[in-house]
Amino acid sequence: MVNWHRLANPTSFLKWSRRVLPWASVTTVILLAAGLYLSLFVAPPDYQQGETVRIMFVHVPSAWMALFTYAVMAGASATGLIWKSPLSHLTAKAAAPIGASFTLLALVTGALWGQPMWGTWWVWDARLTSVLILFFLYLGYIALWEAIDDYTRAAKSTAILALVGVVNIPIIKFSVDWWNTLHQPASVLRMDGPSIHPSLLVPLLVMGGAFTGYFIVVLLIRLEREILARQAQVLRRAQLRS
Amino acid sequence: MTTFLQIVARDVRLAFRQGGATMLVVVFFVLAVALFPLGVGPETAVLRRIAPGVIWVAALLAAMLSLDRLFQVDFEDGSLDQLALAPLPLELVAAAKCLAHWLSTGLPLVVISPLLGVLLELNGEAHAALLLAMAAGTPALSLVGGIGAALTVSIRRGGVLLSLLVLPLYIPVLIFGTGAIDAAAMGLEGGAHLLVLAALLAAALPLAPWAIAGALRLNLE
Amino acid sequence: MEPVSEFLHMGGYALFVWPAFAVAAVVLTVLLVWSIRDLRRERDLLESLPRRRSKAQPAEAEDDS
Amino acid sequence: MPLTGRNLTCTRGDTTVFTGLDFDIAPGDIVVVRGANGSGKSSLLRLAAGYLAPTEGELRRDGVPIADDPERHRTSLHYVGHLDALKPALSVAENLAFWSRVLAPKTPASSRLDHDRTLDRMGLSGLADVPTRYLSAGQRRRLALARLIVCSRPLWLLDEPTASLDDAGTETLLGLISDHRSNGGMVLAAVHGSIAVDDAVTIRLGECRMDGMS
Repeated sequence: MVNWHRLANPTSFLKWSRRVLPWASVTTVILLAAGLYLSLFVAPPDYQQGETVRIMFVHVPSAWMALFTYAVMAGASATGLIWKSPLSHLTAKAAAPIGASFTLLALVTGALWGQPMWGTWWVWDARLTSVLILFFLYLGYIALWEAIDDYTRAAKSTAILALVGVVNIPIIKFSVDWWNTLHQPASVLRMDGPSIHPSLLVPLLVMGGAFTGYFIVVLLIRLEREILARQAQVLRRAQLRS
Repeated sequence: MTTFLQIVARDVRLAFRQGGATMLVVVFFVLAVALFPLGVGPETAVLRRIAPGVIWVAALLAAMLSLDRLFQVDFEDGSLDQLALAPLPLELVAAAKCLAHWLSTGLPLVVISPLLGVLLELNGEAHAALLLAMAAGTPALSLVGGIGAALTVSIRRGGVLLSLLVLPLYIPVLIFGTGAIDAAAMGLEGGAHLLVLAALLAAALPLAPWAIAGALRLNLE
Repeated sequence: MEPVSEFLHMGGYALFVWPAFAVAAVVLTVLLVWSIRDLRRERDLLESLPRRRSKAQPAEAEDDS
Repeated sequence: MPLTGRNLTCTRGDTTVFTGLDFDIAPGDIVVVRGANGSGKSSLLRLAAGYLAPTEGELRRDGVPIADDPERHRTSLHYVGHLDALKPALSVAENLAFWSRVLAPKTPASSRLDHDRTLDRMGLSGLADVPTRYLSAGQRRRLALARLIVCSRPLWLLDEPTASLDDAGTETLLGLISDHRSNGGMVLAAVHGSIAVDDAVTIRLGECRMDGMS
């Protein structure tokens, strides 16, 4: 039903995104309300961590979204390079700040969640350390966009960086996990153990859905901004030369 | 093949001839490591414990120092345009430049690292592991660092940005490089870590030149 | 303890649970508002630029990406 | 080894530098590109060298599109731009030897004697062991042009080759060009002002046309 080639053309994409935006916003708000209600009122406190387990409902979705956004950036960069569509590069550029915000959120909520257990604000736990490194990868990506003034060169250079980054993330994750087991007994805190009790899993998934909805809404807004900024740049250049 | 060796030979000659690049990097490496006892205190037990990490972090930073000029000099004086016309694919030109960078920066660090082991009172058995780990890890630094250098080749004073892009990618080499020395220091067998370092290098060998060539082509436009 | 204050008390962990949600709210709202403000600014900027082409043809921005 | 361009459009960054450009260069020909600053002379040369892909149109070498076999095209051309690609720390002979071995590895290693003869021809005799940093701009330009002789390639792309050359230097260059053409070589040169070549075909790059988002 959606002719993807037509969507690759920025103008028709804008018409499509302006139709989708209201629906995405409404769904996000509903999911967020449901998620908050479930997380704060319905989910039982954990027998071991008590009420602090509720922080998981913010921390875990943020960590998921941090990784998911980088995957979106890498995918958009790959399509941008292969099919030379500027819209993909702009999507990656629009997604980066969102990913960085989710990563920052994951770090802060991780520290808040760990504090009662470990007694300190920051613990070199494998997961938190990997998220911290991911944060640097985001900052590097955004900094490279700002550093190169020529748009086409910036788009392709950042695309290569995103692909190099996405190849390195599992390697970094593997080495940090190994490093963590070497220096510290397995951390007692189950950050997001697979065998979560359904009463905790449901709010988690709903919050995850809300965060994903939020990601789509902000991405569409930022993407439209990038497209307009790009068009303004082209127009300004054109006036300059005529 | 001669083209490949010609490029490596020229770059190494330039690094040693100008008397700059190589000596500066080695001196920085020794100086950076020598600062730690002054900061942390001369107790042997402490120094011995942090020696592998300190040496490796200093090695990363030393390699980083000479990276931003790896492609930028050739980009600015037009050599990159000519190298792109050589009968050697750009990927191999990139590999040659990284090899030259390792020979003029990484290798001197490997050669001097036992001296630093002594400086930080690393115990006997760990010296062999230190040499092996440095030898296995530093080439990957040049390859991965080359990607950052190629991405920032057209950016004025891109050195700081280069560090931000590349240091996170150095973390696996840092972890397993240090791990190899720690294992040997504790009398364990550090072989596994060296294997992982070799694996990282094996992965970087095809990937890095491909990414570097892609980044350089952008800047040739 | 009435249910409301007991709820706010969060089993003694109020100092951690509420800031976590607060930080989430702040970060996500700031990003949203900043993005919307950015978009509005770009729209106004684009409108202000004399659209030479729009005089010759309808305001459809010509794209050949 | 003729080079043909059909309906070439070149976009740098956001602006279209030129569009709808056709040209043909057959062996023995010289084509001169003229135009005001910023009219795309250098872009045309970099496009012909394969550094830059045309956004529209096609460039063919011996009838084969360059995109199909970029290696064959780029290893059979010389590009002399505004930059001389010389290392100040290396001596004149070292720079020349480096480029001759890198660009033409298969030809028998030309001896030091050949290089001295090349330097004599370029008016740089006796400077073989002088570090390049001590050369004047004109001398460095002559050394850069010496690359054209040490490694013989059919297509020469010259971007304002006479820049910073004195009269003697220009004379030498014209001599190189005529020898090259008589051997069936091709030359595409961007020039300012006059260049004493009577039978040159001229491409005039006019005002560049604005276009949408690239």
